[in-house]
Amino acid sequence: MAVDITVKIGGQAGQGIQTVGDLLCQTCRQAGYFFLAINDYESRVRGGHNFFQVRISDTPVLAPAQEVDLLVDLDGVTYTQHASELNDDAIVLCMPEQNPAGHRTLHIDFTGLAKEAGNKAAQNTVAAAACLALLGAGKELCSKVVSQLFGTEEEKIVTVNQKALQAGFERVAQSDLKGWNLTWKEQQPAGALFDGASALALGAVAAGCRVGAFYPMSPATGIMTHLVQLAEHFPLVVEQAEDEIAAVNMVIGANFAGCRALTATSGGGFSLMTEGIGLAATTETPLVLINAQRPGPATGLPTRTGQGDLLFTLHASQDEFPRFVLAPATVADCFYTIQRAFYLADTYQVPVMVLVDQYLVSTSMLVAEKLEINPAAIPASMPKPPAKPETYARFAFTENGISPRLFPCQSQALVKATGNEHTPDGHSSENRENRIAMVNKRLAKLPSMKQEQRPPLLHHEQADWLLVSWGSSYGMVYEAVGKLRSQGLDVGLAHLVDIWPLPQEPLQSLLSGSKWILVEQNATGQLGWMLRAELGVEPKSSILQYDGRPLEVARIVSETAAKIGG
Amino acid sequence: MAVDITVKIGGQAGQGIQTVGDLLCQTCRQAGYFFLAINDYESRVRGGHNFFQVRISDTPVLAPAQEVDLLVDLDGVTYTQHASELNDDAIVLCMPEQNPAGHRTLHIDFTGLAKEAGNKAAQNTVAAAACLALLGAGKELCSKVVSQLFGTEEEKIVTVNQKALQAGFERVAQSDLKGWNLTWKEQQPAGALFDGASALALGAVAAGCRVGAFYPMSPATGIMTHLVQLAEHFPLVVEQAEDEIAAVNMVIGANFAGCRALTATSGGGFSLMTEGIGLAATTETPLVLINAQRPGPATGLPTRTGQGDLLFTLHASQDEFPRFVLAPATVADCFYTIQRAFYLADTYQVPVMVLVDQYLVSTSMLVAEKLEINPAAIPASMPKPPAKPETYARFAFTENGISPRLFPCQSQALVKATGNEHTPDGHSSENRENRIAMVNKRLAKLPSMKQEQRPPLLHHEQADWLLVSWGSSYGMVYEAVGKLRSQGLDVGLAHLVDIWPLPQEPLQSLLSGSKWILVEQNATGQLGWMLRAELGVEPKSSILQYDGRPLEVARIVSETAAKIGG
Amino acid sequence: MVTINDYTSNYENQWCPGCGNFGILPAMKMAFVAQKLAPHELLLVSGIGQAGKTPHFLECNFIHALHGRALAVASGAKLANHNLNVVVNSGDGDCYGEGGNHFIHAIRRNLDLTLLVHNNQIYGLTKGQASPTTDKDMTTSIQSHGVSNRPFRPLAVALSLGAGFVARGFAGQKEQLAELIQAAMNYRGFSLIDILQPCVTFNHLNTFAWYKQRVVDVATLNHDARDFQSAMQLAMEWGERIPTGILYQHEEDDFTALNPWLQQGPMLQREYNANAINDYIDDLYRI
Amino acid sequence: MVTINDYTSNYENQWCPGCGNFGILPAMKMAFVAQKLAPHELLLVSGIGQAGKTPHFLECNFIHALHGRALAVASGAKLANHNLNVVVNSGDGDCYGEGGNHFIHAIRRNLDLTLLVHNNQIYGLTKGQASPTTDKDMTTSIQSHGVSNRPFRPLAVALSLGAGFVARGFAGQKEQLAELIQAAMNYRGFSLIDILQPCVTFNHLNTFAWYKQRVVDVATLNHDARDFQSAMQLAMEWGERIPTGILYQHEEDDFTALNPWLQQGPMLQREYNANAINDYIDDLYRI
Ligand SMILES: Cc1ncc(C[n+]2csc(CCOP(=O)(O)OP(=O)(O)O)c2C)c(N)n1
Ligand SMILES: Cc1ncc(C[n+]2csc(CCOP(=O)(O)OP(=O)(O)O)c2C)c(N)n1
Ligand code: SF4
Ligand code: SF4
Ligand SMILES: [Mg+2]
Ligand SMILES: [Mg+2]
Repeated sequence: MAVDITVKIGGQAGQGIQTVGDLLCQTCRQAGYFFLAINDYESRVRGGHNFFQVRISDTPVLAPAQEVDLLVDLDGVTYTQHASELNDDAIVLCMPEQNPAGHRTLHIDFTGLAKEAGNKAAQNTVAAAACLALLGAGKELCSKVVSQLFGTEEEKIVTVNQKALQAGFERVAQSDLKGWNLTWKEQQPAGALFDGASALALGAVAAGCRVGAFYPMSPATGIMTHLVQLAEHFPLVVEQAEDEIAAVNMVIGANFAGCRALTATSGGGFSLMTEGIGLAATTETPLVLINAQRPGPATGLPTRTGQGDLLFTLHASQDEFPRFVLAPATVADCFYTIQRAFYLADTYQVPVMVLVDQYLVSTSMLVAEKLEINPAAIPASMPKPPAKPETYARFAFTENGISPRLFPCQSQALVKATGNEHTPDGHSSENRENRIAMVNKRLAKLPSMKQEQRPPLLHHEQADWLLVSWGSSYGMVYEAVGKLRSQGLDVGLAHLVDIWPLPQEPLQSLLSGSKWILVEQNATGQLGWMLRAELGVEPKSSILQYDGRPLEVARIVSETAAKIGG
Repeated sequence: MAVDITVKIGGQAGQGIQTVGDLLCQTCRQAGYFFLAINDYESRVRGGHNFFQVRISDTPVLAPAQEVDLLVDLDGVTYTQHASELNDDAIVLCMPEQNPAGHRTLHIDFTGLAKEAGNKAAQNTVAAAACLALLGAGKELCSKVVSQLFGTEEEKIVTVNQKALQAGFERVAQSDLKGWNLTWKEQQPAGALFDGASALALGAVAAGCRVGAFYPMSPATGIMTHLVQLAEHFPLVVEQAEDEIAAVNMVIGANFAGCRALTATSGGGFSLMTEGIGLAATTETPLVLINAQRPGPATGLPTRTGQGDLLFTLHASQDEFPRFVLAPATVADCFYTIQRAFYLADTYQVPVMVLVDQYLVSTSMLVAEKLEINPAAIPASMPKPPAKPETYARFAFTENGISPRLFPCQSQALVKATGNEHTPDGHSSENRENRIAMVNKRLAKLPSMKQEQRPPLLHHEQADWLLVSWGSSYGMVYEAVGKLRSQGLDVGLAHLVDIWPLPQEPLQSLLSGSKWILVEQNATGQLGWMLRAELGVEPKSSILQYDGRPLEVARIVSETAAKIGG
Repeated sequence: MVTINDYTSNYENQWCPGCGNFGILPAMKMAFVAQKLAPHELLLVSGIGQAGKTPHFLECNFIHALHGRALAVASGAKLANHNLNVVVNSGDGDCYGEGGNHFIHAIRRNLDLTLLVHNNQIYGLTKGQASPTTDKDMTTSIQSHGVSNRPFRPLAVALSLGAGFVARGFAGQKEQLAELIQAAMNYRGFSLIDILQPCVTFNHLNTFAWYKQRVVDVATLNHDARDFQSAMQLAMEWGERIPTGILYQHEEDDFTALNPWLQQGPMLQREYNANAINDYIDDLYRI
Repeated sequence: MVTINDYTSNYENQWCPGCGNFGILPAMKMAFVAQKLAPHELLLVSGIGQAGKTPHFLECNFIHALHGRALAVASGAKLANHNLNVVVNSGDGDCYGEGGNHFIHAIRRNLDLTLLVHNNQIYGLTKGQASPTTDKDMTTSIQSHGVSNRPFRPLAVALSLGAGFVARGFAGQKEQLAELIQAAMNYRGFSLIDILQPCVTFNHLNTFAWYKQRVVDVATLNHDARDFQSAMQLAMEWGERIPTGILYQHEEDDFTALNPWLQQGPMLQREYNANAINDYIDDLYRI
């Protein structure tokens, strides 16, 4: 039978439930399993209620499940808050004083056992061990993983955690609970562990990114933290700026000087960067900017997820200019999309905005496919300056709107640029004809930019009904379509990844021909608005989730079924 | 015969051509004429080429003309640059060394005569006098106006300018040029002189605005300069902030404390304010923000005009919330729109963005109608706090989404607010159901907000073809429609002033029923995009001007005629 | 009579156990009570960060605004109603990082505000990146080879900007801090108290013990708070000894006193006068 | 050999006749020539304002960026290629107003940049509003009752932030200014020259004559530029006497020297190594 088990561990911030997750994920990986794990946390450092939820499977998984098979309550409130999510035969691990009536229960004195092992903090390892034991994992494999995970710490810490592991296994052995009999043979892992943040950072390095500048902002900070780690291995300088305005302008300066550079932000930080986007646009300096969405308005829900910035990102900054807006669909796609972002920014000399969200950047999963450098995204060296350097004009008019770009001080040709409207040689100009020509020059890039765009990801696109979605929700919507079809409903999927500029086909034909339902993580259906404006097509209905939590497969399934009368 | 004469005076920045304009306008006003004057200037303080162009008429005028009847060249390049705009029987006033072949010419040694009068700077008065003499004005009236205009200066300056006036009149008398025989009887003026900036500032005062905060930015600065002047007469404090971020947050603080407050900006300044807009939105603090558009991207053309920020303004700031976007049609409408902006901001506790542009704020004209205080816009006093102050909840759920708003420290009831998602009592909350309810509460205001919106200004809306436009271009498009109709073409007008939220009717029926042409001052047809998204309607064609100059009536007429095959 | 209990909030405190902020909160309450201010007579304005959450944990009027912008919001509130008692809670990142420009110009503007900077020398809420005040060479997840930027000396910068009330407190010394807050609130003009606030979770260098070892009250140093040069010298000190207390105090007209528009009373209390407006408009239509 | 003529721009100068900027422009050229830098070896970065237009009026590489953001753009360029010779032209509004936060933190970051602030004590390009350095009580169209904010003392603020090269020049003394610019460019780290620049159109208080009467070269004052206290005292002076010259100079490792990532050479020159990346990725797929 197919393996598909979801384990949820709830605890307070600062309690270290991430350790439970790491142990589970690493053990799964070394036994050849696939998994996808989400983190749910509040905007605080200690206390409150957080959880870590991992779905384990023997085939690739792209979405979290809504039903929980094994629940670990480390904070005394997890069970109460999540009881409704439990499967009928679920098992609850909780402290002795709790009473999850009606569910198979194993009482574990997590802290007591941890203290006996030598350190209260090892309660996480106790919990992980109990989970793994119930899942049927061998203690030997688990013990190896513990050594690896704590390997960089002092000897004593490893010993304590090994003891805690032992205690967790023993507690399960003492009970008469029947868990799951998965096969736990140590074997070549089915892939590598990534979250969106690490995939984005690695992708940036693969694209030859040399400079990162940012200001801390959840959920974008992780991208830069990963970049800092990569800086130990690759030529890369990452600077924490004084604010987001500095960050985006630093990245523009770095790109102007000739290095690929990256910034990442969210919410208010993105708002503060909008002016800089316009500077990049009019000086035709490449700019790659990741907007990791979180719910707003204003500070909103800083640690949660949403897709509320689509229309803002399309139009951010005064006046008009061409830009790319890309929204990767999966963790692996983050790696590829950011490489394309650098390629597109350099090729078209325009801002490229990558729209991800808290769900995508902080979801970790086993990526089965081997990530490969995109050769097209490897930075080219500076083009040869003209034989007569004095003839060089940074903004020369060309048919496709793209002018030859040189770097300052790298040749005799002078590079002049300004955020004012300017003549081809880069000097400010108030001239009317020049203004019209420069606007036209910039916009002339659009047709070829459209050619670059990936079509939407399509599945059963000839179905009676289509779900239409974008970005990080791919895994959920894809799974929902599978479930709907298995219920006998003829539902397909058109999922947008390259949002802007939007090529007319195949969407135009697909969406004017069939009935479709919009699935988005915002309250007003922004993609729908854009599709109406661009293609004149109209959804029959929409499924909108805007509670800051990852989109739910079960909900898409039930709402779609209700809407199409299935 | 109807009077419709256009005088254009070109000169360098710092030369003072504004004085010529003031003399012409004031004299016209005191003789009962109407006029509309535009200013064209570069982003520099001295030199370059600027012009002032005034259209004089015996009936109200709402648009500049493209054909010039009387051209004054004070800088030696005006004639060359504007020769093509001259009417066949136009007169050119220029310096002796110039030779405007093919036009009726009067050579005047402006500076020589001014020096004789006592000061080189009085060349402007010489030029104005010559214009007025050619227009047939009496010297007595002109002399009175000179005394009034220079009345606040030293005695000597008045004398010099009176002499310069005399010299200008004499120069014309010596020539045998036949000018225009207008009637110049001193009489009750047909109205008051306003430009968009002064109308906005006065309207803010009429709405009880008490605080202004801004950072200098063309073309918005004039609004605040006028507000400073009004502060001599009305209770009002205007503070120059350190940057636009401070300005918008100050205005939010002032509104939160209970005072109506205003900020105005443009371009990059508006970009920097976007985060603050979200804070106003989520704390449901009223916010009135004027975005005086100028061409971008980035610094663009700082002193010129455009309508490039429509879609940005609709979506500025992360995530979603209700907002108003209003775009006054005329100088007088600025006065009324800003009053409504304050009324709407307070009533719905949402951000209100007023979209004007350089053309509208700096165009001065005779406003015939008497401007009246809008009684609905007079600020109400703070509502009574609940009998039990501890029951007060700033963000209480209500059917229409509007919660009772109190001011801090003005009663026993505590006012608590945060830019984080929050519970009804104003404390941060991560709760899922609360999040959904709060988003719904905010968006619940939209239906009643729509009810507030003024329908588009309609003229001959049953015509075969409609022009569809918005904001400051009203005068030009209106005049174009008149001209097209007099050419026998059945063209009407639907001009939007209240842009967002957009009520479906009457536009939906009008625009799906008839053929229509979009007229906008941007390159991509932003209003058209919005109308497609909102109403599913499609223009047959568009007339887009994006050169930074005021929209041209002649161009609308000829392009429309060409498009509809007239 | 106002009591400490009046300031008790029912809202769950979200700081880490042991956090230095637990020293600042009671000092604030003590000061407010000593000032005889009831919760409804006080407006707290804060930015985003652990410090920015402070107003939730007291019972009073507040606006918990954007990261870095608390001073701007507070300034606007004072322009509207200069009778308000406004205290601002900010963090070292909030105030000296993102909000650095408002810090500079709020000092120049000299509105009658009291600014409390919870200076834990770290970005707490975003989990431990360096702030402008982080000591050189400290390593973090971002500054993996140690901080190289010169540390920001808030008191010295404030002095160089002409600030009239410049003080330092320590979360470990509630009584002194409460007194400083009172003095700052009594001061007419902009007052700054930079508060040493241990972050037990992310700053393992500048701990309670570290600070305790170093703080010395300027009262014990024979320092005259009217002496700018001496204040500047103390303000630049950081290391073996960290001076606390009022380093500098200087009386001077504040914004309101200098502003003719505010002389007839707070804007909030100024009546709407339709007649005056109508008269003004009428005049514009005459010659 | 590089000559002054190499720096002649064909682009029409847009400043007002008599503007103090006409003293700064030749001083820059003199310094660049003395440094033996050809136009293509120099990158000018500027903000928006009259000062921000400077690069157009010289012949060299430039990016005329956003209002207030020149230092951030310049910093980015240096991160990418620390071999670049970067000089920044900013205004008092641009640098101390809109750009105040970048000013603070650029000093802390200590990249090897030279900042020239054309300080005309006014917003020139936007036609005469007060800037952070406008003297108290001066009236403008906005400050109709006179400036009430405390004037910003850039040199004092820079010193309080630990700046290692702090100087003042005067547009009316080209030779001194050219030497200061050279010294600043030779200094390894962040260098500030605040330049007194008369605005003949909007500032009728701080005129050429006004400055001329007041400037004194610190060289004549028996001042030791290594003495922080004395430098701070001079930096706070404003009125009867305005000190010019190098007020403070102090050698210290700059950003690049302290940054391990930059030790192997400028980022721009670091080769792309596909093998290293592939090996790294391969490793991630192993246990
Ligand atoms: C515009 C913006 N940028 C970044 C953030 C993310 N952010 C929240 S708190 C914080 C820093 C907090 O540090 P500090 O001000 O020192 O407060 P502490 O948590 O240490 O008390 C940051 C960067 C934000 N909310 N808004
Ligand atoms: C974000 C933004 N805000 C405001 C402006 C408008 N602006 C242009 S120049 C300037 C001030 C110029 O003053 P300063 O920096 O002192 O330069 P100066 O013209 O005096 O040399 C301002 C406010 C702008 N371009 N961008
Ligand atoms: S992270 Fe630090 S500052 Fe924040 S609550 Fe915890 S101990 Fe306090
Ligand atoms: S306005 Fe002042 S600073 Fe600007 S160019 Fe003219 S004189 Fe120079
Ligand atoms: Mg902090
Ligand atoms: Mg200036």
